[in-house]
Amino acid sequence: MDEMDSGIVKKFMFVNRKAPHGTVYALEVLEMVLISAAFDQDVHLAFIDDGIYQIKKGQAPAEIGVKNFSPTYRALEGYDIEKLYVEAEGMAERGLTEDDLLVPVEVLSRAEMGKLMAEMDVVLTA
Amino acid sequence: MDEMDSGIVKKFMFVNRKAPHGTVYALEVLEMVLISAAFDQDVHLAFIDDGIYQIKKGQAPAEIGVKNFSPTYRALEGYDIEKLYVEAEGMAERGLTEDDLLVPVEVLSRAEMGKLMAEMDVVLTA
Amino acid sequence: MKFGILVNEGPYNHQASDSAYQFAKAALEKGHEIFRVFFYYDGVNNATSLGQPPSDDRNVTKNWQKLAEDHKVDLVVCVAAGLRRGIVEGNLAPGFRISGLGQLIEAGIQADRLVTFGD
Amino acid sequence: MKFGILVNEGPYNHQASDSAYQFAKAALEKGHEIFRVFFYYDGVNNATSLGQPPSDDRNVTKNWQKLAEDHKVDLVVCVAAGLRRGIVEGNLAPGFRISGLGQLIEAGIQADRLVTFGD
Amino acid sequence: MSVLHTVNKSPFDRNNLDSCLNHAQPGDAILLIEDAVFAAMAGTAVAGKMADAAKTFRLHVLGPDLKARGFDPAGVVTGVTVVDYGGFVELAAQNKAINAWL
Amino acid sequence: MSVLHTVNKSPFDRNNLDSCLNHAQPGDAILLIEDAVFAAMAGTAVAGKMADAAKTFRLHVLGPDLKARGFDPAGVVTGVTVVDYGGFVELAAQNKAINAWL
Repeated sequence: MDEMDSGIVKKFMFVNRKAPHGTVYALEVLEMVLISAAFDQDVHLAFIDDGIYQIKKGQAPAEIGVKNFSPTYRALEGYDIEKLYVEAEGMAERGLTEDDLLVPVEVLSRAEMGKLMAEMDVVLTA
Repeated sequence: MDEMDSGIVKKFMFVNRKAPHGTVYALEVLEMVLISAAFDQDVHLAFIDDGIYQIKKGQAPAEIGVKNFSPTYRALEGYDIEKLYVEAEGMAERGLTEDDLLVPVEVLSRAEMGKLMAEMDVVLTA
Repeated sequence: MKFGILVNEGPYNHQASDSAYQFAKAALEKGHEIFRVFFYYDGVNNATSLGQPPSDDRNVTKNWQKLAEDHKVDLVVCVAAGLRRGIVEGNLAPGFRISGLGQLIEAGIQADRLVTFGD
Repeated sequence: MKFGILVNEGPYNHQASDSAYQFAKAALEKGHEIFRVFFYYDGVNNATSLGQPPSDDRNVTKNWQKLAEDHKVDLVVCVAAGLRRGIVEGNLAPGFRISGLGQLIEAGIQADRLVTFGD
Repeated sequence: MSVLHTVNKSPFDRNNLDSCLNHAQPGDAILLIEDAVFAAMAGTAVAGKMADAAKTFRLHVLGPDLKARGFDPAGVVTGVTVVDYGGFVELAAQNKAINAWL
Repeated sequence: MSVLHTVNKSPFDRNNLDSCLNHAQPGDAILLIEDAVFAAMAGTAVAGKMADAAKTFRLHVLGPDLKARGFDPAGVVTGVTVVDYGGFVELAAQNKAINAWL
């Protein structure tokens, strides 16, 4: 793990704006997030717009022949990735509440989310 | 050309909803349209939504390193493809008029476009 | 009834090819005929013989191949779109064939219905 | 200044890789350094050795290769995304190398700026 | 004879559904698949628009795509019919042409 | 230190630009590239929104992408600055992070 320990700690944010299953981005962003855990960075996950659907409870894609990767969001805590943020306005627009989400998250207003994003050093969006 | 002459003539419509250059669809739809000319079908081209940008005059993609295929729309007439339709509402939204377009087209209202689409046998969208 | 199917996007990145496959399977189960599946745009990437998706995920290319084996479905990859993107005879998965765009227009003419799946 | 570049989409279907290439070229011309270009999602398709676009169009893969030759730019294809989509050592264009996703995170850490191009 | 329109994009992200609703003819069938299924659920910002659309069009949603995304087919907007892939095939067969709003 | 936001999708087709405008902080730079350059032109249905946005953000558009699509860089909304790829690089260097609204 030597090469991963650069001594530099940056604020990383993975911004999820896309729904799961219709495209691969949600799944492959999750793979990025898991790898990032090995680098001891300050990792943040934001779920805004259709990205909120990624952490909807009860996903069951067996009939569409696609892997159900949503349980992996629950495993993030085991990788010390605990800074998950969801936007309140986006949830309301989609008729969703915190009870619909499969992981504990911090609910932020759009204004708060914008301020948080502005503090980041590296923003990865998909 | 024997296999192309099935004796069946269908109403084909190629519906263009996407802008050129940002994605390849406009270019590859045009390749479809050119091939369709060999099959003696009743071919229609519709330009709606961002598809209208495909026939904007003055395209010059040299600096982005991409081929300028827009002159091909002018060549369609030589293939007897002359039924080109553009939606009025879409032009207005984008601040465009018929003078901005590089080929002669029939301008239809959204309602007329919907009715024309309903007459088709085969609709190819991209 | 004879269906033609057009697949506009590559595997995994978009659900389009999965949806097309599920549609084709359901049509065959109902006794319909699949006249042809045509792969255009990034859809040509469905035909790569080199894909190795994780073992716990579906293999989109294998799904298509099985459909071709079991029901003799004609899987046609556009030659021009394939050349652009590096899908050629050398890495074409068995069960697919490479041909011209005319095969799509022909499917539009000969099939009773043409169904498109894309982005 | 050291730039990292992330390319999310394949060649031709989206302008993303063209934009990334133009950005990289302009950065080098201004005397900046490109720490790494990382190809993820369908971006791995930029690295195919089998693409043959029409002769009157640009060749996106060759553009990247020339950048690597002239400026020793590190072009890295994600191994997992490549396996899924059929970009492997056997069809990897010279100038690209295959490695893990950690190389992207490293670019985020080591480069002064990370710029993403996608759909 | 009527047309089947398919829509596969989220109504919160893209204009595909709006463009479809603006061009489809009264009595046409519309099928929401993939990321468009979000438009079928009650309680969203577009639910009112869908309830209105159900008066003009025959609205359907693909159940397997709803379930994949964690939504209960019982919670769709009134007037929307849930179908499986077999139902999708039937809709394609019963209408004279299929217009995919990509 | 401010952020550079890039937007590459048409404002008539997708919500990327709106989401960017809703999250960017006053003084941030926004660069329209690829199919987002349509938002920079005067006379469109979104020109008023862009003129407003120019009061809060430093708005830029990529000239080569405008020209590719047949638009005259002279016809952009007041307050929008036209840059080339070199200008894009400078914007990326001058702001502390780049947020691509994909």
